[in-house]
Amino acid sequence: MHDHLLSLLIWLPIAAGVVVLLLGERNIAAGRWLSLIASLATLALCVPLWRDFNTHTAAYQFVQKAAWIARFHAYYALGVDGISMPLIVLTAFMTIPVVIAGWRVISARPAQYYASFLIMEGLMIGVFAATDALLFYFFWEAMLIPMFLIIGIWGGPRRVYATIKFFLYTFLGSVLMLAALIYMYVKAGSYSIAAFQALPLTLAEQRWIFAAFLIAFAVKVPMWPVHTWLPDAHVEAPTGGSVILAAIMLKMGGYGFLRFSLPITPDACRELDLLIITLSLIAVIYIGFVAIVQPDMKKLIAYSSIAHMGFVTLGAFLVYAIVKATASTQGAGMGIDGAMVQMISHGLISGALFLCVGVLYDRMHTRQIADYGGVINTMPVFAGFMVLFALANTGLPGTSGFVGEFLVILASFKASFWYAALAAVTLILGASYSLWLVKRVLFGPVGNERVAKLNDLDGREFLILGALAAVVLLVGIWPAPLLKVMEPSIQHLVSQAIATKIPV
Amino acid sequence: MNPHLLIAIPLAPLIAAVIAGLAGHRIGRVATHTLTITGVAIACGLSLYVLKQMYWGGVGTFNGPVYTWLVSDGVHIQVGFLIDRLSVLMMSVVTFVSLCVHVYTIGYMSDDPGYTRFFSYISLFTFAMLMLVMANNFMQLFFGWEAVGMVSYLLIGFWYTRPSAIFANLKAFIVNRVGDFGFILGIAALFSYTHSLSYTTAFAAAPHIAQQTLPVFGGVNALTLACVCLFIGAMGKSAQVPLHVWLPDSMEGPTPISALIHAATMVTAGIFMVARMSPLFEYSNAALSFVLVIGATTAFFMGILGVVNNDIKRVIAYSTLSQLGYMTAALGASAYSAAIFHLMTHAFFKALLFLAAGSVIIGMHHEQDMRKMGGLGKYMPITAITCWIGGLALVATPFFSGFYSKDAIIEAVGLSHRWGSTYAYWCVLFGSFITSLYTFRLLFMTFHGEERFRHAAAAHGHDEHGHEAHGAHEPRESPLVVTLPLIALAIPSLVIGYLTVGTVLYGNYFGSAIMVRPQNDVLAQMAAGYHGPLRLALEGLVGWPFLFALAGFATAWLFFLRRPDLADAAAVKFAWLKRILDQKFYFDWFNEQVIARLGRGLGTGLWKVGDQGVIDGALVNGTAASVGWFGGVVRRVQSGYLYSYAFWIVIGLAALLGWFLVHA
Amino acid sequence: MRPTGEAEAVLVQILFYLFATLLVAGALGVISARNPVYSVLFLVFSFINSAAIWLLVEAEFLAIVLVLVYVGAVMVLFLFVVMMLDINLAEIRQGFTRFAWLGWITAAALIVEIVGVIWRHGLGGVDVGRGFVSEPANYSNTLALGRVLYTRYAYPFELAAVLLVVAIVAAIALTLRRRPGMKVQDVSRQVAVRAEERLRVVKVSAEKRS
Amino acid sequence: MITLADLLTLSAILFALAVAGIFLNRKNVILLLMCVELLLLAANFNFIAFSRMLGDLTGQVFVFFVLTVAAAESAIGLAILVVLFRERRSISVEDLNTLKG
Repeated sequence: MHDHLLSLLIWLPIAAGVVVLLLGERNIAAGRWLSLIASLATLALCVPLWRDFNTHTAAYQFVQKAAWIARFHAYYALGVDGISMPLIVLTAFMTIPVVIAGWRVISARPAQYYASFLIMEGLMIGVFAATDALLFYFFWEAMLIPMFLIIGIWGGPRRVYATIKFFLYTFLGSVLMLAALIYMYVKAGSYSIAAFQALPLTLAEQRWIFAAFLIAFAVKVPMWPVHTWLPDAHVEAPTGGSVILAAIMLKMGGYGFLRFSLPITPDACRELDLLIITLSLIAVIYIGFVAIVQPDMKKLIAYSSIAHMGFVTLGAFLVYAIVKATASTQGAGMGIDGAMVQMISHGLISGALFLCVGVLYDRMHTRQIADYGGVINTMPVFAGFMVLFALANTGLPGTSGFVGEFLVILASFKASFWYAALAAVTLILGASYSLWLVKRVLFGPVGNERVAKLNDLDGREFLILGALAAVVLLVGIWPAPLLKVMEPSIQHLVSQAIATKIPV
Repeated sequence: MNPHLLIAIPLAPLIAAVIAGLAGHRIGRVATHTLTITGVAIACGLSLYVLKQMYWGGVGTFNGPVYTWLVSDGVHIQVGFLIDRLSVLMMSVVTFVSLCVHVYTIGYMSDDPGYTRFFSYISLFTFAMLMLVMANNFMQLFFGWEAVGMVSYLLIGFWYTRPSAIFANLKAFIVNRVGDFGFILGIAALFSYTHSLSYTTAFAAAPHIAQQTLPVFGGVNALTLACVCLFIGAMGKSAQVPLHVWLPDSMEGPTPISALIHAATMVTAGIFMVARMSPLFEYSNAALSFVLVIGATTAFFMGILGVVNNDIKRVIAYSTLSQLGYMTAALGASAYSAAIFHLMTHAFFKALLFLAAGSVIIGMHHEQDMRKMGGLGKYMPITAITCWIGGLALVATPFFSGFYSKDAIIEAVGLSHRWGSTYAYWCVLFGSFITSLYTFRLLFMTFHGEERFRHAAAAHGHDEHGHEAHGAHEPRESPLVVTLPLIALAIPSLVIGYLTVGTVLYGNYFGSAIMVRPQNDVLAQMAAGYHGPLRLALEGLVGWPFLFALAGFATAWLFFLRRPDLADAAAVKFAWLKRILDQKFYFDWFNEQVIARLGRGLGTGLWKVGDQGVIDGALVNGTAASVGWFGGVVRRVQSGYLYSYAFWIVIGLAALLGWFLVHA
Repeated sequence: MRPTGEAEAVLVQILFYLFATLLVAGALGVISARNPVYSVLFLVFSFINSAAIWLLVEAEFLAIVLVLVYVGAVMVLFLFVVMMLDINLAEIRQGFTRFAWLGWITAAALIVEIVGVIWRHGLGGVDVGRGFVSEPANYSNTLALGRVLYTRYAYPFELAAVLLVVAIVAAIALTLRRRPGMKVQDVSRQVAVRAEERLRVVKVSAEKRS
Repeated sequence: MITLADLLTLSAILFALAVAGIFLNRKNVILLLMCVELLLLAANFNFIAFSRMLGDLTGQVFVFFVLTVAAAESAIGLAILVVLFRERRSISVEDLNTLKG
């Protein structure tokens, strides 16, 4: 079974999605249950994935390879290492709340809604599991389609603008990446990512490839200044769409940096790391300020996502500055560790926050902060969860939000005092926007008569928020298992990143 | 020492808090408070047991891990305990005060709908504070540091429907975060040199780090930078100028919280932390000077504000600020033991004062304005007596506990030769006059003189709390669950200084837990002249601080009891001064009008101009628009008329042929 | 009629120039006539001249096909359409001269260029100045063409036939006009009719006598 | 004696005139169709010339097919024209500027 575990993870949800689609809107009760069972089964498949994962090697595991497009030497090649495996588990985990969250809420074409999410789940797992660049690209692009449909069909009033912006932004980035992949294919004669990583490239080539990757991944992350699609997409997307977008899709940018940019173009990264670090710090501070003044809850969380993802890119590219400053790689792995944990944690927390907003939106049909106030009076249990997630969003120790930020700040001080100081500003800004939101939405006297009529969480909502809260706390209190899984791969990545690939 | 025993200390209140929080409304009020009080009592009992073991049983320092939090890049970050005489003293104080507050809460919060939630919070707080105190590494310290801040946030906003409360808790959290910003940088600075987060590694490396220079601000000493950064964290948590602004506002929380968190324990975390880091601070004179000046400034100027405030809890809050300033000044003078000693005595008498104030507030039906009190001593004798004990301890009356700690601080600061110590000495010395002034003002205005509540009640008729009209309603003494903790705290306020000064201050109680370099050791100089607590107190009767305190007593008596009209006249005469004091030196004004506005303005500006204007408007939609414009231009060629296409084809063909002819 | 010797060659050349001149004149007429009917007639004239020239170069079958099929069928169709449609000539002629200069310049440029290509650059080694060599006396162009058409090009020939059928069907389908309200027979429905569709037995209750 | 150049030149002139005709009669669909016929005729001249010159009958076969396609084309073109005229009472190209049905 282990030989096909990754294939199962990819194709089980896709097959279930197709079946749900075929069942059609008439059999939606069956479709819902099938979606739930399929997403649970996918998570169950992650159990052997995690349990039998060898934490002592950086090599790809659970590998599978079959001919795909012989003409282009492209293989259906799958495998996971410590960087991709936790992200796959995150994907499988986050799909379940999305399915449950849409249970009674989605009334228009629910079968298509569920099918989109299930298919997207499979494709996203495919992105993380592919070890062949063309296969990776296939999943990377295919994933856009369900998301495009989700925002475009079940989105808000400005959904068309948002979808087109989302699609064009991400597509622009990925075609450039495709050009880079093809270039390397021509040089290496294979689409294997490992072959790309081993391929010697001159500095000029690396610069071009790095630029192409940068645009592709920076849009996805998103980094300042190519971030403006995200708030629009989030605001217009339905709750489930926002959750997946924030929890998984943004992670692909970070994953791309770790899987492609650093190992494939290490010399270009060394040369241009200051650019990435500057953009990351701008994201942390600039976006932090912007988040404070947002009048729309989803926009606020979207901006906070950008700021948090700034830590991911910062942590990933600290390697060179640390080597430059201390002449040793001590601490470089910590930055990447921090970036990875931050990705996982942000997936959980932002997903949870979007679900919280969804809970409110389902009841009030508005996302404007000004329309709320004193929700805690009528929804105390919900308020408890939302305060927890907001605090996690501020990076409170004991929640998962702390771990990544802490590691990145520790590592960045090794690189430069100023990096650490600017990054640490997030402590203040994060608290400001998260808790000001909490103050205006949850606390205070009952804001208006609509708030006064709110009902607290039902069992379904309690279940998903409770599960997320448990995981957020677990990762915060005991992140060691997560780090243990990543460690060999990240050490290997550091060694790749500091090596030079310029042919002599 | 049995590590399981140590684990049980923080775990007992945590388990109680979790059960109370998740199931409190189901198991009921009695079960909730029984459970949480049991949890804290276990923690308190075990802490005292450990204290006994360490002091009399000769048990050495315990330093060991509990579990590995994570391993990153070869760095093992562990949750672990460092139990030495410093931390065990803190644990005992924290759990004892917490226990008193738990009991007191039964009475104070009896008619509050959030009863079980409250117990859950304070138990959780006890857990967090214990984690902070018991930490053996910076990660756990930071965890506890932030966790107590979070619980404080939740508790200040406990009455979440009050706009002032939710403003205050947000403010408290964000101001604390400003401090934490420095704190985490300090931790990162130490980490970058030691590649470890454990205390022992950092302490061992301190002399080495002191030799390093960081290339920031034109090159500063790495250890100084780290220590100043750490102290910025302490400034946030221990409310030192200019990060003190949250503490007076935090009085929006229920009074037990003010006693537990904002007087006795959490705000002293900063003091504890600096004392804990003494092996680091000792190697940086610059950092200690910074600590000294900040502490002395806080001690003097925040005390002044206590003189003009009329809210009974806020006066005590300013008093807390001032006393925290004293402790900080002691730290700056390398008199760490004095700071911790004052922390301990202060924890008892300040908690006592707050709980007494709470008792008054219950008696006055949630009236906090001292101008509407007066003469309450007759109606609330136990409260009045215990409050007097607390007040006398606060003004450092000889024989009372506060005397031993505060006089030591003043003397230590006076003996210090550090940069800024002269200024600090005058601040703390005059501070004792101010302390005395506001303390006796509070006591006189509350318990003595005219019974102003009768006018106030008559003028009010119905007050906003919706109680029945109580025009002639007289305050009544609070129930036993309230007065019992008062008495329990009054006893140590009275005697703990006398009993322990010889041990804690001059008896080298802390041993290796606190490190002082010989050239800085002012307490050792003082110890030379120490001949027992009785003699010390008798000497204190003629010392400058006590004379200043007497002057304060006389002034307060004159202005607030004998001739209240004089106070009003002075207020008119020195209106400008009063305005500055009423505005609390304009700190709040500056934060709200300048910093908060600037922040929001910056946010709006970046959003509207940067994001929507430049990036979206010019770049994103601008690209789209320019494509559209170009399309519009090119579209003219695409007229849709077949013949024009044909024209172009033919003209193109002709041109191509021409080119071919010329070039081929 | 096979010219032999010098005299015949000169005769052929004279005839070629005659027909060529007439052809060019006809073409000019096509493009410049004011009335489309004239244009069609000029076109017919041009086709006939072309057929004559093709005869001169011994492509007899195609020449005949051109006259029979083109002049006989297609041009008649053109004429038919032109005459049938009530075309507003004034509107059509409007702006006639607006791009005329461009047309003439382009035409002149094309002629110069093509002639330049033919004469100056040669055509891949083909001697453009070479005359046509006559076929032997017993040569039948039709027969030779038929041989290749029905053997090597049998499938394309079939395809061409299909294409023509499709064109016929398409042309009919396009121009077929259904007028609403026209009464037509539907034989199949008439045959398939059942009795109950024709006849309905209605039970009428007897009126009560008041 | 007719040379290859003669025929090719004639074809070029014919072709150019047809092009000019398209320019001149850009509004009249019928005339455009006729000009297209002229264009095809010019092309056929070339086919025949080369076929005869090179002794390869394929060129003539191709002319045959061209004629077939041209016939089909004019039949459809005229049919469209008739339909168009019915709809718009005009055969001006300017009325043909909407691709929408």
